[in-house]
This record gives sequence, structure tokens and C-alpha cells, in this order.
Amino acid sequence: MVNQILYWEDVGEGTEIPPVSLELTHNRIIMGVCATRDNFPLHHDPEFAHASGYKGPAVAGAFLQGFLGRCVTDWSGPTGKLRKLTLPFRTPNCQGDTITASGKVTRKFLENGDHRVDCELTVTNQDGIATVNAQATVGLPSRA
Amino acid sequence: MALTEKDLALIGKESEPFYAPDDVCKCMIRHYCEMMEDPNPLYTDEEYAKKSKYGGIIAPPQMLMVWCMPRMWPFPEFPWMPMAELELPGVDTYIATDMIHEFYKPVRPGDKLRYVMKLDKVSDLKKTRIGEGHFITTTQTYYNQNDEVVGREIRTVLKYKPNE
Amino acid sequence: MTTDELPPEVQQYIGRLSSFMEGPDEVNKPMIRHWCEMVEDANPLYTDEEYAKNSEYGGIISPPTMLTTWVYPRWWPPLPLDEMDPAIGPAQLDVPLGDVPFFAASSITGEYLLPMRPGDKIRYQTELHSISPFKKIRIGAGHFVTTIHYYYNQRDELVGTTEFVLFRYRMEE
Amino acid sequence: MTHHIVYWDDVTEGQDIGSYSMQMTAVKISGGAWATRDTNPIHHDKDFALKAQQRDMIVNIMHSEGILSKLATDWSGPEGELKRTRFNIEGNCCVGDLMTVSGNVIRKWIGGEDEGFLAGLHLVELQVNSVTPVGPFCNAQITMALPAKK
Repeated sequence: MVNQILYWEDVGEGTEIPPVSLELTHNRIIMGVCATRDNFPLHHDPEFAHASGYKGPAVAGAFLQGFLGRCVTDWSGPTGKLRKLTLPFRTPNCQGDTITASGKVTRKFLENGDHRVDCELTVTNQDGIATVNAQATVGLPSRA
Repeated sequence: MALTEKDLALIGKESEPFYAPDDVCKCMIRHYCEMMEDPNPLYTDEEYAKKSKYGGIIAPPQMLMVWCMPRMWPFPEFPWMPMAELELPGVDTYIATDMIHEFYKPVRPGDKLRYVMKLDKVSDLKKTRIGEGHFITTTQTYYNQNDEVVGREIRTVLKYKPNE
Repeated sequence: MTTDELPPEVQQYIGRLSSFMEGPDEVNKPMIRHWCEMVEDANPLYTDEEYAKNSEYGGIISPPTMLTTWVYPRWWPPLPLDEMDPAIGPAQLDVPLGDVPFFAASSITGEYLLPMRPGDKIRYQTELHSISPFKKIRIGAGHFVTTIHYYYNQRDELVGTTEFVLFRYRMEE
Repeated sequence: MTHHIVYWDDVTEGQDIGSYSMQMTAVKISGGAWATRDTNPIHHDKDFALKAQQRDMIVNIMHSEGILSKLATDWSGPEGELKRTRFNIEGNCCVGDLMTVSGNVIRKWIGGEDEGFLAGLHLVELQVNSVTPVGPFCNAQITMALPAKK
């Protein structure tokens, strides 16, 4: 279980967010379509994906949001609150890839009394290529 | 090969209950109807269903099995069932051949379903088009949270050794 | 289209708001659970009743990142054309930007303001937020078109926003 | 929206209940497997399906049953109640196949005292068959209770 509480005071700039990995099997690709409800053919149809220049079906933005959201709260525990997530699209994450998300804290600040951190999150594939460089803002509980 | 002593002793035994991972819900009914292209208003049209004899949305009766499919992650621990203990030497591949469903009570959003599976019979080794095997007949009895039997599924599967 | 000034027929699109589109399903526990299966998310706020009940939320909440999922249009029956609002989605492609036949998703940003709980009905509205001046980037030259979805619950509370940036471009030698 | 009602009194044995076709695509088949929560890779993984001696990914059993039952209730209207289905698989239905489902009424009767939960109901039994261009796919005998005129 990921029920630990991570306090704002216990993190600093540079604190690492441990990696989480998923294998993008065909199974998970289809699971992603059904769970996100995004049925655009690029996300499940190998022929459509090939014709669009991809090596296979690529996961949707919503899938990556879910994956990065998980990466953050696996680290922060359930008392951490994802406030903002920016996800620039770069390299597609396709069927057959194994993707790993990890990150680090880049800034620690207070906003309207809320204790927050900004984080940089990176998704890399099995070839070591960074496919997504995302930014997240997370609210953490304070000991104060 | 014939049935073993252990196989024969399992006939007539019941499994522990299998619980549905989700309550019956309108969203899964709707997603099912999307894939089947089933427009029956009892399943998805609140207005219509409210005025019907059911007084509200019901699940397609044929969704019985769907509710109790095991979750995909984290991998569930399966309850004991007699079928898993069958030895049936020499056969290793399953194929479903026949399935009977009986529907007794409407299943509604919010219901919590479970079933128990009984091993009814196992045939002697038989020759079929695809290989030699045993026909295994089981009955799954589905209950709701009020312990009412809502339906039953009688299933025959062939466990066989595929032809070379 | 080589100056930074957008012509008036393009500018009139900026700020345009669509009507509301309601999600086909209420927020619900089975879809939350299926989402967690997808990314193997064990956060107990999403699936552990006991834990969630004793948390500050008092019960299960949806992963905030599920915002877009709650409002995806149904898959069947096909939506009648007159129920579709032309200002949604295609708006980004409708804007008369000249010879920019290609498009590529550039980024998506979610802001998560309030928890969504089982039973909530989520609807959204899209604003065509901005259109950049003509720019050259690695893949070609064109305009960034930014739309923002605003998501509300049944109490008219803004639960979150997603900002979607689309690059409409042409190839450059 | 109004929906048609088929009364038991108006049904005759042998009567045609119409037909329905569905083009089976990879999405339809794997989506059907997911809507029924069936994770067997034979329904979503082409390589696995080929290894299992199939032509391609195959439609799963709950999906097939859903489509056959749909024809029955499309015909009867929502007043008709599904009571019992007997479902047999004869072949398979793969990606690219056009599945065509058709059926007719094979029996009409009032449930007897010895028929348990069917006793006293106005019943019809339907034979519903599903075929693909390759051959028969599956069939079902579906027992339905219909409303009767006074």
C-alpha cells in the first residue's frame, strides 16, 4: 500500500521521485482505450497507427496523465494532491514499449496558504529515450 | 485415459463464492450496450425504465457472467473450486461448447452479485472433431445481496488434447 | 500570414465559448477501478472504501486525471449531428489560418481544483483561448491554437480545467 | 420515445424475427472483450490467436450472447423478458467477418406447472443463428415471456 504521508517539510529541491514502470502490452493498450474512453483509432488500431507513421498503437494523453498522476501519488502518498500537470507531446509511447516515469522536485513554495512543490517528471522508454518531459504541481501536508 | 479416483470424488462439489469486484452499475451496462449496439430502453433510458414494471433501469439479463469477471489488477486470489483440482490426465486445452442461462430476477444498479460453481458431471474420454477430451458440465448459481437466486448458468466445456 | 498581426476574421474566433456537453456516465466506482487497473494505481483514495471514508474526503474520489474521461462522448449510438456543437473540438481546425494542412497535438495541461466523487455529473465547456502569431518550429511553420475545457459538477462548481495546445502548420523546406 | 410491443397472441410458430448484421473489427472484438471484462488474449492479441489455431482474434462468448439476445429483444420490444438462453458455439467469428444474426419462432406455449420459474407464463422459444461468410458461428435457443392480450 502507498499510504505513507509525505510532509512538505521533508522534501527539498532535488528530492527524487522514484520510478514506476509499465509494459505497454496489447492488453494494456486496449485496457487504456476502455478505461479512458478515448477510442481514437491511433490508440488501438495497428493499421491506422502504421499509416500515421507510428510503429504501433500509441497510448492517449489521458493514459499518460493517469500514469504520471500515479507516479506522483505513489511517491507523495494519498495526502499529496495533484494540482496541475502539464504534458507536452514529443515521442509517442507505443505498444511493445516499456515506459518508466520518474522525477524530482524543482521548487518549493507557498501559495494561498497551500504548501506546494513543483516537480519535473520524465517518461523514458526501454531505449532510454525521454518521450515526455512533464511538469507537475503537488500540494503536500505541512507539519506546521 | 480415464477419470482418476480424485476426479470422481470432485463431482457434485461446490466452489467457494466468487464475488463481483464492482456493484452492478449503469455505466457498465451502458458500455456493454454500446458494444452490442443494444437499444433496449430498459437498460439505458431512465425515463422509460422508471415507468416500466421494473420501476427503474435493469441490467441486460445476459450480463450475469460479466459482473463476476475477476478484476485485472491487482491479480485476485481465486476461491477454491473443484474444477481446478481435476486431474484429467492427457488433456490440457479448454473450449466452451454449450452454455445455458436462466434468468429469475431482474438485476439492478447497486446489486452486489456473487456465484458458486458446482461441478455437475465429467464425461468419459470422447473423440471430437478437434481432438479427444472430456466434457465438463458446471452450474453457476448467482445470488444478489439479499441471498436471492437471480440466475443460473449451466456450462459445458471440453477439455481436450488438440489433434496433431 | 507572415506578420504577427492576426486578421480580424481569425481574431473573432478568440474567446468563443461552446455550449455545455454532459458526460454520458456519472462519476462511478467501477470506471475508477478500471482506470486504476490500467496504470496499476494503488492510491487507496480511489479504491479502498475504508481508507477513503477516514480521509479528509470522507469517501472514494476519482483520480483527478480522469477529468477528460468523464466527458468523452458515448461510442454508440452515434451522436446525431444536430446535438454536436460545432464549437467543440473542430473549432481548432475551423479557424481560417490559411495554408496549414497539418496539425499535431503539442501539449495538454490539467488543473485539478475540486475532488470528483461517485455520483457527480460532470459537464464541460470549451473556450478557444488563443492563437499564436505565425511561428517556425522544428516540424514546420504555423500557429499554436489553444483551447481550454472548463469542467463543472452538478452544483456548478468548477472542478478543473484542461488546456490543449494544437499546432497547425505546413512543412517548410 | 415509444417502443413497440409484441403480444404473445399475435405470434405464430415459424415466424421470422428479422436479422441484424455487425461488421467485426479488431476494435469491436477487443472492445467487446473489455465491456464483458474478459481478459483472454485470444480476444485482443492477434499473435496469440494465430498460435491458438484461429484465423485472427475471435469474438468472445459473452459478446456473442449479447448480440444474439439483442436480436430477441429488438424483435419483442422491451416488454418481452429473456427467461432462458441455450447457447452453442459452432465455429468462430474473427476480425474482418460480417456477423449476421437471424432467427425465427420455433415454439409457442404457456409454461406448465412442471416448468418451475416458467409456470403460467406466455412463452415463445426462438431459434437465433449467427453466421459469418466462413460458415456458422453460434446459435441459441432463447425462451422469452411475452405480454398477453386479455
